[in-house]
Amino acid sequence: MAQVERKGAVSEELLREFYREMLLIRRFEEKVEERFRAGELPGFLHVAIGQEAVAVGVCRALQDDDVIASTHRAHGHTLAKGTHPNELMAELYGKVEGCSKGYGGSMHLYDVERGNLGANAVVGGGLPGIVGAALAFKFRDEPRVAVAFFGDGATNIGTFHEALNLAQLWLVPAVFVCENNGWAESTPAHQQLPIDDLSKRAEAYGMKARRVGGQDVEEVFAAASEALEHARGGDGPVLLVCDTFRLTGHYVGDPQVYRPRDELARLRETEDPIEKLSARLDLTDEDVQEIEAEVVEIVEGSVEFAKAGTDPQPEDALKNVYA
Amino acid sequence: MAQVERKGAVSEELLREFYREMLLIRRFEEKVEERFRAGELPGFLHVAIGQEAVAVGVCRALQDDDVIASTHRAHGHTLAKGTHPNELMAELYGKVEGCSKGYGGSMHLYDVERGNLGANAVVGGGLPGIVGAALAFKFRDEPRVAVAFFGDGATNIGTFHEALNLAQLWLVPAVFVCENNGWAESTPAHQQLPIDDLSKRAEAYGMKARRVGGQDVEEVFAAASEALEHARGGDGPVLLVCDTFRLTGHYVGDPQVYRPRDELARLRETEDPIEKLSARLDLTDEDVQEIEAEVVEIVEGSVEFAKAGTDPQPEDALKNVYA
Amino acid sequence: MPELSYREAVRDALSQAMRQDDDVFILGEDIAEMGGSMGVTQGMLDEFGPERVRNTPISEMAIVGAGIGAAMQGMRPVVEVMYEDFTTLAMEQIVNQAAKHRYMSGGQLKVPLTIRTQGGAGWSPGAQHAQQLEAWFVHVPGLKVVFASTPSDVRGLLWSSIYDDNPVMFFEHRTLYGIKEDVPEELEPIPLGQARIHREGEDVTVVATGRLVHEAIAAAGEAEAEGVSVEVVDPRTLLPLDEATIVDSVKKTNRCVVAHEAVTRMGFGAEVAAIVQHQAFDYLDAPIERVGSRFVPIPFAPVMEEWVVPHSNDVLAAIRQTVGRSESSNGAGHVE
Amino acid sequence: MPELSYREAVRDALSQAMRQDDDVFILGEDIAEMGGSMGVTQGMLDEFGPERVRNTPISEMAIVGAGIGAAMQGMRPVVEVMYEDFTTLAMEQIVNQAAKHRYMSGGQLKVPLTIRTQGGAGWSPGAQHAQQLEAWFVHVPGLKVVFASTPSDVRGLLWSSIYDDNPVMFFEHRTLYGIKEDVPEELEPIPLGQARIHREGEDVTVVATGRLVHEAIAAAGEAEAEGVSVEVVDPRTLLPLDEATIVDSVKKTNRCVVAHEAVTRMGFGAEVAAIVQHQAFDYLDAPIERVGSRFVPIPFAPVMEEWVVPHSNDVLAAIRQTVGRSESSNGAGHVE
Ligand SMILES: Cc1ncc(C[n+]2csc(CCOP(=O)(O)OP(=O)(O)O)c2C)c(N)n1
Ligand SMILES: Cc1ncc(C[n+]2csc(CCOP(=O)(O)OP(=O)(O)O)c2C)c(N)n1
Ligand SMILES: [Mg+2]
Ligand SMILES: [Mg+2]
Repeated sequence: MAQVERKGAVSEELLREFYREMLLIRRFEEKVEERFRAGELPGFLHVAIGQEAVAVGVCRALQDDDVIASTHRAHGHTLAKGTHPNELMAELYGKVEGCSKGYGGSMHLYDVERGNLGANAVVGGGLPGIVGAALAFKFRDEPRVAVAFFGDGATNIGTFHEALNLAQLWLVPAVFVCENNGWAESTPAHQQLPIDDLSKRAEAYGMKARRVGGQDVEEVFAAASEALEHARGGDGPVLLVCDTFRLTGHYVGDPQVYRPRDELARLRETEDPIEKLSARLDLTDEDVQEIEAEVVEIVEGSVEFAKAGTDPQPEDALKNVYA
Repeated sequence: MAQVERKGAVSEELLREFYREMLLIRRFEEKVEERFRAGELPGFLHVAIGQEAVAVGVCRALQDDDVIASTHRAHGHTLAKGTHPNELMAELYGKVEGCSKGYGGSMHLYDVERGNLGANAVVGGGLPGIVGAALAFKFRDEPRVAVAFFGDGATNIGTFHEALNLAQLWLVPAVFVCENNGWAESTPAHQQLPIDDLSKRAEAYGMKARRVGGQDVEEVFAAASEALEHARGGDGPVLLVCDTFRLTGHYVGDPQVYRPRDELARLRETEDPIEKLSARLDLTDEDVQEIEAEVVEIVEGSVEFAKAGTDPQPEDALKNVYA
Repeated sequence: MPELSYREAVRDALSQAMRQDDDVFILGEDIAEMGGSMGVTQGMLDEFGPERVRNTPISEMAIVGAGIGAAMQGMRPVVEVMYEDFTTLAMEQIVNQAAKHRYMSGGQLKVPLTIRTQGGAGWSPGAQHAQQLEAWFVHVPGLKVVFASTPSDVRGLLWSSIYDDNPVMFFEHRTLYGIKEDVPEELEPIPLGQARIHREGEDVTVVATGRLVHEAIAAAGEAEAEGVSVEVVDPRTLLPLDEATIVDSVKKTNRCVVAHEAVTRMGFGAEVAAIVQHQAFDYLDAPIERVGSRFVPIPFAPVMEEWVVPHSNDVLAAIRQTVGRSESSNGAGHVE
Repeated sequence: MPELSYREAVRDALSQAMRQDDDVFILGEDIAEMGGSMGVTQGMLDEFGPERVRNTPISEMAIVGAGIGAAMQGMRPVVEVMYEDFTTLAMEQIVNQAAKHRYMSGGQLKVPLTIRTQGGAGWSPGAQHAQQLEAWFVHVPGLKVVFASTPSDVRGLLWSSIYDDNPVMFFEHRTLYGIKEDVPEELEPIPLGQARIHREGEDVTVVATGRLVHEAIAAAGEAEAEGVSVEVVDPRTLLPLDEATIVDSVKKTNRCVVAHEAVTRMGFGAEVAAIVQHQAFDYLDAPIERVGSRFVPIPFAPVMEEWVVPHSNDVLAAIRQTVGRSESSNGAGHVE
């Protein structure tokens, strides 16, 4: 029964929470695009519009002391893992109040207290560290799981191969979540991946793998819960491939010259994970407006918070190099 | 018919040639062990005793202008690819007459004229280069194949993953020959490989793969011929896994404390590729003695040649850094 | 004389080489449809097609290695590593393979490979997209190392790198892509190993690379207003190094500043300082000053990033420091 | 005072740390049953078991990265990279991850990781098993770099590295494993960042690291016979560097030689030379001489290998060179 409850029917209430979180990510990312256009945000920014169901589905399946490593496309994961939008936005503005105190930026979001061990601007760079974190959990007999997010493009880098091999060999409690959006920057799948089904990559390690529709948060949540249980139970790591869509450019400002003109519009129509979820929920217009208003307020608040934040002193740059 | 001839029945004559070559490698390697114990050979030496059928089976299937990249365990490949034992032995003695002119040594054997692009002392180090060589052949529409040898241990390094992925993606004429001897130095398969069947690693790239008994030279030759034909025909690369046995230590002088005491004796009994081949051949005692004598003379000659060779001048070290 | 941006100058060298020579091709991440993350190869896919303008998976080791393999077959590949921070992934192939094949083979092989990469701070990319790592490669026998600072230099040097029979690490600086310069109508190859004197002067020699060449030129202008005449030398090729031009300059000026964006500690300036103090010992009227980034990873927040990396005022301060010492103090006691 | 070999001293530091502290464990290729390619960890599997003496696949990136991840969870892993030539495979993890996590997180994380590795020429391993690459890491803010030359140093420094809260690159030299020294009964931690004066002297300071410390001591003995008194300083920690001890020594002796096995160009000696000429400019009576390997990959043939790397006679020649200059020539003209 518990089994069914956990894996199968996600309660309407929980789904509403997912909805709210996904919408928060969406509105947050839209705000990032807007503030970037306004010239307020430094750095290289990659938003997760279209991929919200993966971030939320996976992170909501985590327990509080599980840890994650994220990627250059990190805002969604970071919010879903519990960092307050204020702290995230403040980081994007380079403020002391930011989740990385202004040292990291969009591609280096950390929130160690909440189990975010860092977004990584080097593709695949965070995967071995997740194996190590999971190894520490195993050493200490802690029922914790370490989770790595990464894109389809990252499955081509040697780090991916070595990390998954090691994880399986040592049967550490790790889950590898591939956000398979069919692109690595401008490079489409067929130019970088000689296979269609990325979950097959797990066979090289005898690793348990699962491939799910990443636009369906319920499906992601269920699969992630199962993967986490497997890993937490000592049965070894899991590769979870979530097929998803990048409903935006690679980076904020990307003219996407490489992308078929109509693809984006069509996908926005058919593959929006928030629309999909909303279609399944019994949301009244009032509900929708209420959630929307709440979320927008939070996002607006985060911009205010960030702008009112403190710029580091130049000399602060000398701190935090060594412990 | 040609098909059958090529793949199926290898003529008795050809098999005798294989026998002679395998025996040459064996006697050469034994001589290397002997000369090392006598304190004559500098450097780190790894002999291929037990793995002769892979070197000969693959290299005899090559065409003359195909190229190979080898490993730290390179003597067998080098001899099988046509380098004269004199030049190989001279290299091991660090002589100007050596196949790398004394600059390379056992782990860096080159013979570019004969298509040996170099042994590599970095595990996996030669694989990407083989992809590049194959790409050049493809660019130039040359019907040549580039072949990489490597061990089971090398399938765990990122270079392997990236190289195979790239090769398949670009459908270059390359063949990846894994000499699966169950050990990486002192590390047994179960401590480094979470799967049993290494040919499965090809599935991560959708690459054609074949696993064969590497102690049976006929089987290796047939499989290699097929793989080369596939690659040469433009159908893409092949992973060829040859299960074999290291009937000796990892390096010359290795006390093998890590290896079950009786394993080696037992394997030498049951898994000697030369014994296996000889059992299949109609060799008279006279034949055997004749071949033995011939091979021993060559090997002895190579030591004489090497010892009579020229030591480089110290200042020669300044040459060949830049073209 | 057409005017080219640094970006266009790189593209022009690549394109001209590819037009005249089938053996030249380029490979790298997102260099095709997108034209590279910095837009350097924009339009080249259309002209040369996807075989020769080859998009790759994210596999820095393999793409550098594939370049090595093709180069050993006599081609002249140009690999783009998107950020020099990612050369960290390809160090094995660059250092153990590309740099050593010729030597280990006793001269049987050549590796005419060019690895283009870019980096540097500016616009807050953060610690993993802003390093300046050229010094590492200067420590590797078998490699050549180029760091071009102007459109004409980058064009002529890239050409020579492509046609050099050795592996060349070719560094571009991200903030320079937009700068413009009149360049000769015909591409003029610039031999590797030749420094460029950007500005002659009498009192101090500033040896600068990459972005700091421009900061040094600016600082020289300001110093002139203070009555100090500065000679600005850009080695352009860091390996092999045109030691003669640098040393002769210092023998004339008796003072030396070395400036680059990389962190000072163990940076290229250390090598220059070590050479200059050795070869021009008796000519030096002041310690050689080094200008570089502070010894920290590049921080994200713009105020910190800006403060960490050197600018013309830092070069100027170093110039002042060297001329601030009276000549007579040399050898006669310690002046702090 | 027990006598320990350098090899035993490393093992002793590892074992003592593992005995007192569950958070310390070691991982690397062939470190378990075989005891490491250099026999350093022999016997440790028996004492500590396969979980804490962890054999790994050939995956330099992942094993360094796994060390990073475990370190971020508060463990104190010691990763062995079999040859420093293979650090080339792990540069990304070392440089972009280990060195930067603390900084990029604004101080939220610590990475108390030690990466032990060894290298150097000797016995003809060839170009890919003999490099000395320590200089690269000195260029990376966030790392510490140690290079120990004696049994007592290696023991005390390794202990401090394990208990340092930062990632430490810990270099051992292959030819030193057999050397012996009396060491204190109780392990005495040696603080990182403290140089050791091996021998006091008046006329020349030789700053040497790794194997060259021993060559320098030998050269100092020979120089003494010639009437030249040599002070030999081993920085031991290359980053952070004990500049004061070096500079004070040169201020006393007025002459300086820097010696290491790595190639001279862009080697650690360049940094020392740059610092010394800067901080002791007015004290220097002669150019700082650098001793290092010739600028070639390490060749195989013993006669070439031997000739390429520096020995005590090279240090002695450099000492002679510095004292061969008359003091009065300084500042008064050029002496070649
Ligand atoms: C090692 C490395 N190479 C190249 C890059 C540049 N880069 C940043 S994101 C990206 C594409 C990543 O694709 P994918 O992993 O599918 O993630 P997505 O952007 O689709 O979320 C590339 C090539 C990088 N950051 N790191
Ligand atoms: C990158 C790298 N790591 C470690 C080593 C040290 N090493 C040399 S051979 C070897 C084992 C190789 O095993 P395998 O690939 O199976 O080849 P085999 O020796 O069994 O023929 C190791 C770890 C190396 N040469 N290169
Ligand atoms: Mg993607
Ligand atoms: Mg093996």
